[in-house]
Amino acid sequence: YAEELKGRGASFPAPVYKVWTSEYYKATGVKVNYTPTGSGDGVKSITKRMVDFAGTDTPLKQKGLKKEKLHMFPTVIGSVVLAYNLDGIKDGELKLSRKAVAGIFNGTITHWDDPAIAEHNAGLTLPHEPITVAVRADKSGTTFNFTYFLNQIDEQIKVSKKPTWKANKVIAGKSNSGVSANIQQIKNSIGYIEYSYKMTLGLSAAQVENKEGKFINPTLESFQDAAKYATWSPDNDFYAVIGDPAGATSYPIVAATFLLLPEEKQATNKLVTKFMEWVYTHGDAAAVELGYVPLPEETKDQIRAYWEAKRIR
Amino acid sequence: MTTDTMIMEVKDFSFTYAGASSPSLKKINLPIEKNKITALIGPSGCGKSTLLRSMNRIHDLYPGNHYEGEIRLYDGDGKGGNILEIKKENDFIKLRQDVGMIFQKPTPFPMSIYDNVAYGLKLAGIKDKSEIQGRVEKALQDAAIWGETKDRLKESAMGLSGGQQQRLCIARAVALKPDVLLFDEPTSALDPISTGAIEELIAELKKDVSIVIVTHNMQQASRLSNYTAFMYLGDLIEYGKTDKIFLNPSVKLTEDYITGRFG
Amino acid sequence: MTTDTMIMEVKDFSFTYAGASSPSLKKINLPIEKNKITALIGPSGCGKSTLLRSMNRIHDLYPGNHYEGEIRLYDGDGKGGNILEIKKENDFIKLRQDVGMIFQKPTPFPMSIYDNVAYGLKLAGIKDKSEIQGRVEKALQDAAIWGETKDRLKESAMGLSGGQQQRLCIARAVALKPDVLLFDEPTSALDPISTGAIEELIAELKKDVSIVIVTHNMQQASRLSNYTAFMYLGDLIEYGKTDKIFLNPSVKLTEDYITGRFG
Amino acid sequence: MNRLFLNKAILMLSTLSAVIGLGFLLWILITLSYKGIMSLHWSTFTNDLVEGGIRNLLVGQFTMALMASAIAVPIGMLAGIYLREYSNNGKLAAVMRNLSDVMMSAPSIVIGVFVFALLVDPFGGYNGWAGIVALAIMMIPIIISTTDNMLSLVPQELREAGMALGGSKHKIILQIVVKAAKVGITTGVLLSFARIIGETAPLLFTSANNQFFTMDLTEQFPSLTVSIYNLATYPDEASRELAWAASFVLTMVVLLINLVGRFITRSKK
Amino acid sequence: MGGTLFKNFSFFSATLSFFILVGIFAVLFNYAQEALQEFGINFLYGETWEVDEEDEGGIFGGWIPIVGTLLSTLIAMVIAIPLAMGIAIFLTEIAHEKLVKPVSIAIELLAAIPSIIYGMWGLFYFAPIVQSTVGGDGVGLLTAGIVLAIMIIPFMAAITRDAMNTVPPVLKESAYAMGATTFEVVKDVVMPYAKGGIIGSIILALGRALGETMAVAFLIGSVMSIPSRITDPTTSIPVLLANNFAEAQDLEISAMYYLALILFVVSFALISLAKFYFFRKTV
Ligand SMILES: Nc1ncnc2c1ncn2[C@@H]1O[C@H](COP(=O)(O)OP(=O)(O)OP(=O)(O)O)[C@@H](O)[C@H]1O
Ligand SMILES: Nc1ncnc2c1ncn2[C@@H]1O[C@H](COP(=O)(O)OP(=O)(O)OP(=O)(O)O)[C@@H](O)[C@H]1O
Ligand SMILES: [Mg+2]
Ligand SMILES: [Mg+2]
Repeated sequence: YAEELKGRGASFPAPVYKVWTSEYYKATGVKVNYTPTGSGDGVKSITKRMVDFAGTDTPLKQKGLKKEKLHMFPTVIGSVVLAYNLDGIKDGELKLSRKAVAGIFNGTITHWDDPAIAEHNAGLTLPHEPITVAVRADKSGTTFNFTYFLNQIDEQIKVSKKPTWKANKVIAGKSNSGVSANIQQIKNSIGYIEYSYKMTLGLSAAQVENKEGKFINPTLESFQDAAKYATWSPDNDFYAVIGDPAGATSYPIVAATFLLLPEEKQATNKLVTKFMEWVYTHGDAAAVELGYVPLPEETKDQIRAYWEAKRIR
Repeated sequence: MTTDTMIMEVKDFSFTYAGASSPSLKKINLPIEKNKITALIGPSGCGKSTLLRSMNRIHDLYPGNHYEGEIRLYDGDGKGGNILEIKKENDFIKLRQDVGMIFQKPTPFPMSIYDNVAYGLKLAGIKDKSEIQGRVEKALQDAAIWGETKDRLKESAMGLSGGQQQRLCIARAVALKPDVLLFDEPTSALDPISTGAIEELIAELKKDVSIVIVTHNMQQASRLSNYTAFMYLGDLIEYGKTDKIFLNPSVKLTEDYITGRFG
Repeated sequence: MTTDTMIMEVKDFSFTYAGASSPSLKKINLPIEKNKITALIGPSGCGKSTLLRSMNRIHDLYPGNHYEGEIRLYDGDGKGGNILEIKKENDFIKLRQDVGMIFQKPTPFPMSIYDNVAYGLKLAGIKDKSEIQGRVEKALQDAAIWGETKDRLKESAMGLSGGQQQRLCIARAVALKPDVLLFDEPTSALDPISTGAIEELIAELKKDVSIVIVTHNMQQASRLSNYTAFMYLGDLIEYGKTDKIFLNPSVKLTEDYITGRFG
Repeated sequence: MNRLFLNKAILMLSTLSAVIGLGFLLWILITLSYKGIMSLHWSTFTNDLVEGGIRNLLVGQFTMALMASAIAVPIGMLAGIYLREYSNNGKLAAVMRNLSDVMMSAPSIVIGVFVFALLVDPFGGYNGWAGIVALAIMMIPIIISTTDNMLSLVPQELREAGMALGGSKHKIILQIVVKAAKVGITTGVLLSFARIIGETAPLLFTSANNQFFTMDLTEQFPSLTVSIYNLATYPDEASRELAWAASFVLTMVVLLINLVGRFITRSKK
Repeated sequence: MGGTLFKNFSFFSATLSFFILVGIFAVLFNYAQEALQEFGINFLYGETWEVDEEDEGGIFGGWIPIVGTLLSTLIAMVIAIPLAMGIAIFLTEIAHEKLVKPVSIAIELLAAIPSIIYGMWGLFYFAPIVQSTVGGDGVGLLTAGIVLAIMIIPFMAAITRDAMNTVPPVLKESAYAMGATTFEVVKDVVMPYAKGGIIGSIILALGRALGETMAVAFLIGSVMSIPSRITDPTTSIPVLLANNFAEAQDLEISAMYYLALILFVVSFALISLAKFYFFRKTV
């Protein structure tokens, strides 16, 4: 009997999960089969007990966890970048103010040369072309975290895993990879994707204005700076939305991603935590390489204690 | 014509195809003489095949046909059962082994030459290998095709020529030692030489079995048969010795047909 | 037999089907007399249809066939072009309007009775409605089917009986006022009564056109035709006045065939 | 002349359509072969998806297609035999035949949804069996119709000849009629196999996918097609290359089976 | 008795199609209940598809995917019908004998290529061409329609050719014998004679296009919006199902089953219509 763990869900951490599972398989021979189908699918799969664990970028509130009899804890922190496809404008050159980001996604800004964009990009020649907004076709934690950020700027935009976008020209793709592919293919497009997709694909991403009015490039450092502001507590199963943090050097759109475990599946839960234990001790390097921010050591210890408490270690 | 010279007898026989509004055969009366050849002639659609196919009830492959009257099959003692009363599968199988049939187009089965002939024997319940082998050989000899096939018995029967296939089908029927053999235009798809061979074979076979043959070829009917029945639009118009029918028919319609005035 | 009594003339004509290794017709010589009926007889596969179908080059629908020799079609002045030299589409269309054809199975087009006959006229470029109407009526009368169809000209031709359909096809061909009509076993799929009607019609038609007819029915050939050609294995064995061929053939093979010794 | 010109024009357009059709075939096959071959390595065949190969996917796809055939072929053939040999071509047979044809054209995604409701939802997880059943449902009507058609080509005289020798009906069907139709039925089975092995939609919500090698049909089961769907939308080069490689292999498999099917029919006739 | 047993097994197998079809209908109908009760027939023209993340409900309407399905199919048919007819005419009336076989095989091979391959090829090779020539984003209604057309053309051409081949050669010959040109023979004899089969092939292809998932999923854009231009992205029923069925819950998944039911019923009706045409022809 070869041990195999089944998981489905968030595509946001999929690149790093892929490396982790494959390295874990090489190291221990244990198969962890994670299918990145989106957080929505992950939550549904675990509530229906179709999988051993699920990934989600949208943390569940305690009420929901109780109702569905689930445990939850974070695995890694990632960030959402605004990637674009504009001729002649290189990576990091485009600066987007908070107003501009909200305007693009709520449909009030329809063309690239809109004054709201142009005012901070004096040196760039922005085309008079309509903006194609690349979004997710599926329910997604990435979307949840991104709309959380948008909601801080414009209350009209609801925090949702799959909102109805008001932008003029919308193109949808399945999972982070689908959105990235669309941005790659379509000229004059912009979309929100997880940072590692931007890196591996060499897409261009914008500097985004943070809470303190600074334009921040998406880099590992600016993510780490942002992650410092997150507060976790095992008492509410680590529920936290860490987007739009304080700090002058923090990149504004960061998010943690979580695992959900079914309370009653003691045996497989122990296998999952064993895997996660391996990840917490051996997986940081891989995460950093892909542009994720590993959890701080004290958070990891809190999680270990949480496992002990739930007797799933 | 007394009962003991007859092998079969068709009495007041009518036949209606499933779904047809009018009968295709109407009150047919016809004796089939033992060890003689009876020819059925008539224009296309007159019911020759229908009558022939009633004689071993091959019609029953398709449901819903309607029979009336009697067709008796006599055994050695001159006693005869009405084959139209047969209901049980076993009796059907027996009937068809007693009354064999050869079709217009040769119908070799998709198997070897040997198996084609052996197949009927196996169906008849013969298990003994050497008996089967003996009877296959005998049948192929009787059907005058042994010479051409003895070296290729294991080959597929599809490889034979049309005429050879037809003789193989005759061998297959003969192997079962039937009392009657029914031929439905057995040479109309064949070339002149094969036709000659089959005609010779049929003439030869009548030593052992009684034969009914449907043909469109007047010359064939007159050359081959002892008795001839002329049919028209589902009626049997005239029956008699072949010479009589061809040289001096009593009915004008028969004469018109034989002299080619129609058909 | 001089040129001016002939409408067509086949000279040293050989024909090989595409891909066939040997010719199906070998050096055929045959005159087609004007306003006469010429019958082509012979056993199956001897090449009757092949010859007939060469006479309006309907073969050319299928590529790769090989012709040799000449087939001349004479006009009123006794001048004749070799139809085998035709290359242009226009000339083909003209040829087929001059030399009509009727097939074994009736081939009504999937349209109304009226349109079936009018179709050829429209193809021939006749636009005038009343002229078309007149010629359709005339053709239907000539083909002895006017009475049966005049009240249902707008109905589909598929609803006619086999014999009626065949006469409709003849009407269709006649409407084009052809010089020659080719019939390939026009009655072999029909019942005796329809056969009689068609035979009568053909006899009538020869007043206006010259006719070549392929038939398997010896009686039909002898009843109907003025000249008969007997073919065997791609050769033309004997040609002559019909009486002569049937009563006193010069070649043994012809006699054997006519008396039904084979075929 | 006007009508001759019209004729020429239409014939040219028809020829042009054929050229366009063939042009697309070539275009698709050439890009597929080029991208596929460039992306193929020996290790593509020896590694599982988790290590960047398609070994487990190939095995999984074939396993499901073969198991589906094992279900569909006997059922489909028996049904075809019933329709052609026993039903007497009555009203009931006509209805059954039409239903089977309707089923053949049912959208494959709907079949996927149906099997999800039947075999995934109640049993708490995507599994290989569900994929197999979905494929079998797609295959059954195809087998029914080929069997039915091929049996209809067997000359009626052959059945009558068997009957005239004293055979009982089922013996004649099994020993003569089916045998005579063997080549056609085999080809039909091959072609329908080729058809289901390229299916994606019925597998999406049934067997889902698996990165690892497995033979456990109660688990999510690996398949080429679903993986292509996932991989193709991945933006990284490695995934896309693997998708091309997998597509190339899949297409070759499908075309090969088709050609073999054709070859059998031709060499036997 | 072996015979009876065999016959019964055969009969049972033959009835299976019926049970599967009824089963599909019953299951879809049953799972769609919630949405059926909530939205009823209004579902067909509702334009909103919004999950209410608080109370497991939401507002769902099928109008956009229904329109997307119909439009992509329409575009596909408009392109495919003339081309498929042309190919069939080429194969039956024009092509040299030596060409017929290889071209037919090529066309049938094209029909055998898995649809996901069309999708991939379309996304990476065809969509950019559409974008640079017609404009738009490459993916969208037009691209999906064209690739769908390329996919159904071989299928339609093959059936149409078969139907045209059923025209007895003598019938064509007799038209030629009256002096008709090839086009006239096709128009006046072949087409009317093979009408049933040709219409049947069109409807079957239509059914295929309606239900096609993979080729369209890559290409239609997957956006829940009504396209205002032909190059705009939208979505279709199969694509919506492929993308979102797995993750949907509660009322939303019920709405998905409702969509599946609609697709199933429409294709059932279409195919029945096609059968009716075939049936009239063959009886
Ligand atoms: N299966 C059938 N169902 C209904 N009617 C049939 C069937 N078979 C034949 N008939 C009709 O029965 C009549 C007699 O047909 P039969 O085949 O016996 O003629 P035949 O004399 O053998 O003709 P042929 O010389 O053409 O073989 C014909 O009118 C025919 O149309
Ligand atoms: N399309 C073809 N291709 C190759 N050979 C052919 C073709 N059509 C006929 N033949 C051959 O040409 C020869 C003459 O055939 P044809 O059809 O002219 O004979 P027929 O005298 O009309 O016979 P029947 O009386 O059976 O109609 C035969 O050997 C036949 O096999
Ligand atoms: Mg008969
Ligand atoms: Mg002929």
